[in-house]
Amino acid sequence: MITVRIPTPLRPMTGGKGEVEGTGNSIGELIDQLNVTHPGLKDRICDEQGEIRRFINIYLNEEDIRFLTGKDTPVKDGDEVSIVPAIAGGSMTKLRFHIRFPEEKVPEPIIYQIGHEYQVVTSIRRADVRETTGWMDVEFSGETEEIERAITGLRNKGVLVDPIELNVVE
Amino acid sequence: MDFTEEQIERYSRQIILEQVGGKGQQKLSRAKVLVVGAGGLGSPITLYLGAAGIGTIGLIDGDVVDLSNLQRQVLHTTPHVGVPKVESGRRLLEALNPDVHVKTYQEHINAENIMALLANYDLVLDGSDNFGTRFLVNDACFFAKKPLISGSIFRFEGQLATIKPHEGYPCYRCLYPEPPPAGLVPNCQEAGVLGVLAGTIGILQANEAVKEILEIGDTLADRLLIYDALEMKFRNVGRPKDPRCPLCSAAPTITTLEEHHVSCSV
Amino acid sequence: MQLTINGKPEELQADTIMDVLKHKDVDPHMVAVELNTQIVERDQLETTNVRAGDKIEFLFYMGGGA
Amino acid sequence: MSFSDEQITRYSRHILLPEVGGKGQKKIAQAKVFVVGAGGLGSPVALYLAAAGVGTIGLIDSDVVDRSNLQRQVLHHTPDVGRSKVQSAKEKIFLLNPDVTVETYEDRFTASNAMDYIAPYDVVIDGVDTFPAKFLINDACYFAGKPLIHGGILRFEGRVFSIVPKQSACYRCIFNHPPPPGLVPSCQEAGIIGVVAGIIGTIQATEALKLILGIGDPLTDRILDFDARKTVFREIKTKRNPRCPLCGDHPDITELFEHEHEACQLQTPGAFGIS
Repeated sequence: MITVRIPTPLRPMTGGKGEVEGTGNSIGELIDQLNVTHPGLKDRICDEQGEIRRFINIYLNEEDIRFLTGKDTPVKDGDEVSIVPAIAGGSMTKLRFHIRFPEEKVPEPIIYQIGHEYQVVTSIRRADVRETTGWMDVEFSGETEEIERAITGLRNKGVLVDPIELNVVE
Repeated sequence: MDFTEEQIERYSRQIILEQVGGKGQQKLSRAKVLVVGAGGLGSPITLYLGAAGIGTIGLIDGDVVDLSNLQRQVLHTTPHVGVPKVESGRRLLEALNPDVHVKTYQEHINAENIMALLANYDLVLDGSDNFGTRFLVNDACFFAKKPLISGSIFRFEGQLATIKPHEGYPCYRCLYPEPPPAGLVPNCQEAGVLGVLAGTIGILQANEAVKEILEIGDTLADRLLIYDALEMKFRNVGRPKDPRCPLCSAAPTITTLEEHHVSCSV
Repeated sequence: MQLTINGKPEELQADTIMDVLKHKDVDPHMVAVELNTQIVERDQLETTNVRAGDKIEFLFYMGGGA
Repeated sequence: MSFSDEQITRYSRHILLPEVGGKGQKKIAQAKVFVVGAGGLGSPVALYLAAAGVGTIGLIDSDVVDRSNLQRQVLHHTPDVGRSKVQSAKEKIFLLNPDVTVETYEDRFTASNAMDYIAPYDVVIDGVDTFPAKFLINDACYFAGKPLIHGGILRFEGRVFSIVPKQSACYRCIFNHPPPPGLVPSCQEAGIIGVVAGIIGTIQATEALKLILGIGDPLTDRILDFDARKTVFREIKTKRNPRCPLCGDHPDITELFEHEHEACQLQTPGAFGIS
């Protein structure tokens, strides 16, 4: 068995685990095998041509495989492989949406509910809510995928959601 | 350079160290360091370098203090929400240690202003929060032949390296040749960071800066330190010079400063 | 024989932990000694034998904080 | 307990971490952490725990701020020289985060008051600079059953590990008792590089937050030693010592006591050739 260290950004594919085990005779085989046990992992590590992405480094026992024989670098039982992507800092996405409420939804604290149901922070930038109609410009911060889930959740509650601008990255 | 009695008292705990001494304290007092970003990493970097008596600290950041910064950016305080970060930082550093000359630049660092800025400093610490700036600072430091201490954080994980290609060591592009393309950038797809992680990585950057200035110890010039705060494990991986590096190899493809604009696509 | 001392492999001749301490010029009162993750009591340093492959850690006192 | 909009914004970077979330932030807001010593280790510990929104931080220290502290004790500023450390610390914490309740005790931590002081708290952090105090904190936490985050620093080196009484190795499992007086520089005479205090202190704060949140692998039964000159962290695995005088099978320590304090004198820095 080969021990593979998974960095934080790829842990959603390993059920949150920071260390998984894999098999194979080379780094390339190991990645293919890992993709069977943890679907989606290979797409994050390799590009469309199957080459390791340039902002991800793989280390075999602390040595960068780019300076060994790349994906063909042989591996054996007991080896430790680390996947180390470039990390930039502690940033996150901010997205703004224009939200319109149908009459029957106006009395409900929908934005509050969304903030509690999903891992997003909501910030109301502009709003006009009256007895029978209402709209708000709301900024969502959080992971892109979680924001998307929150937006789907909003639409399922019967409100109309339109993006205001593509995105704002802090 | 003469120290006053007050200064000798202030720095006594480090002057007493054989590897520092009066001579080392003079080196610290004469050093000029530029800190890119007055945020999560910039806060502990400047606090500890300021306390140690670094002569000149340049602080560049175009942002104002936001309430969501205060979970980790301990250089700023609640009454300073809305105040430019460099201004808030300057006030605190001057209260901490009036010996330190704090120079502030309330602007975003870019390809136009970076070379002129670097000319005034001996050493650069990168505490920026995006890949565009990170690669720009690396390239500019290479052209200006200035040592760079690079730190980055993400959720529970941190990375740290000393970059000195002008002394024969690898640069940041030897490690990662180019920034990730839009849409695949971890920093855009995920969010959140353990506040205190910024503290540990930033202070480790300050430690490397102190060692560079004092010319003591083993540096991180040929390795990358990786920290996992959840597991509480520190690991080193080797960081060789890339003979095909687009920047610092014998046949570079990057010969002038270029700016990468890395953004997220939805 | 080969021992691992503070994480580094070292080649030295020693029968007991005390021999190792003497070889490394460490005053036994300044350290706690760990042999293969088990603390060795100070009164047993001279009677605890070491064997090839043993892992020994010296933990020096570190009392500061303020 | 629910958070205001301002608090949600303030803690958003934590709330957005799946390992923390709103539930975890509530645990942090309800937690009570006792920090013994408002100095080199206590400064970063208090700053980062306060920034994180720890509900109550207890700080005990009988000292006033000395100019020679400012090189590393970043909670205190130059105008604070001569003022009570806990007061100075309380003011800085309030400016950083008014959500945090700071309980200050301008007192020495002794065998007669230790149990009363730590009783209301969930986690204890060692930020003291003498061996007798380090052993006293260890023993008190054992008797009170409180988790302790130990920290120690000397010159360019630092050490940190966590202790869960009766479950993981305690300080006495490793070091039975303090070193003979005069052998190991225990106080300021040896010098300290400021960043070491910062690094060890922030790791202590990280361990405290992990304990409060119940996430990650705690630094129990392993000791983390840091060498700032090499920037190397060494992990030493350990386990409970059956012969430990405190938590072993046949303990001889059954009540709190204080080891004798040794006199501590700083050599005058003037002797170090400063021109």
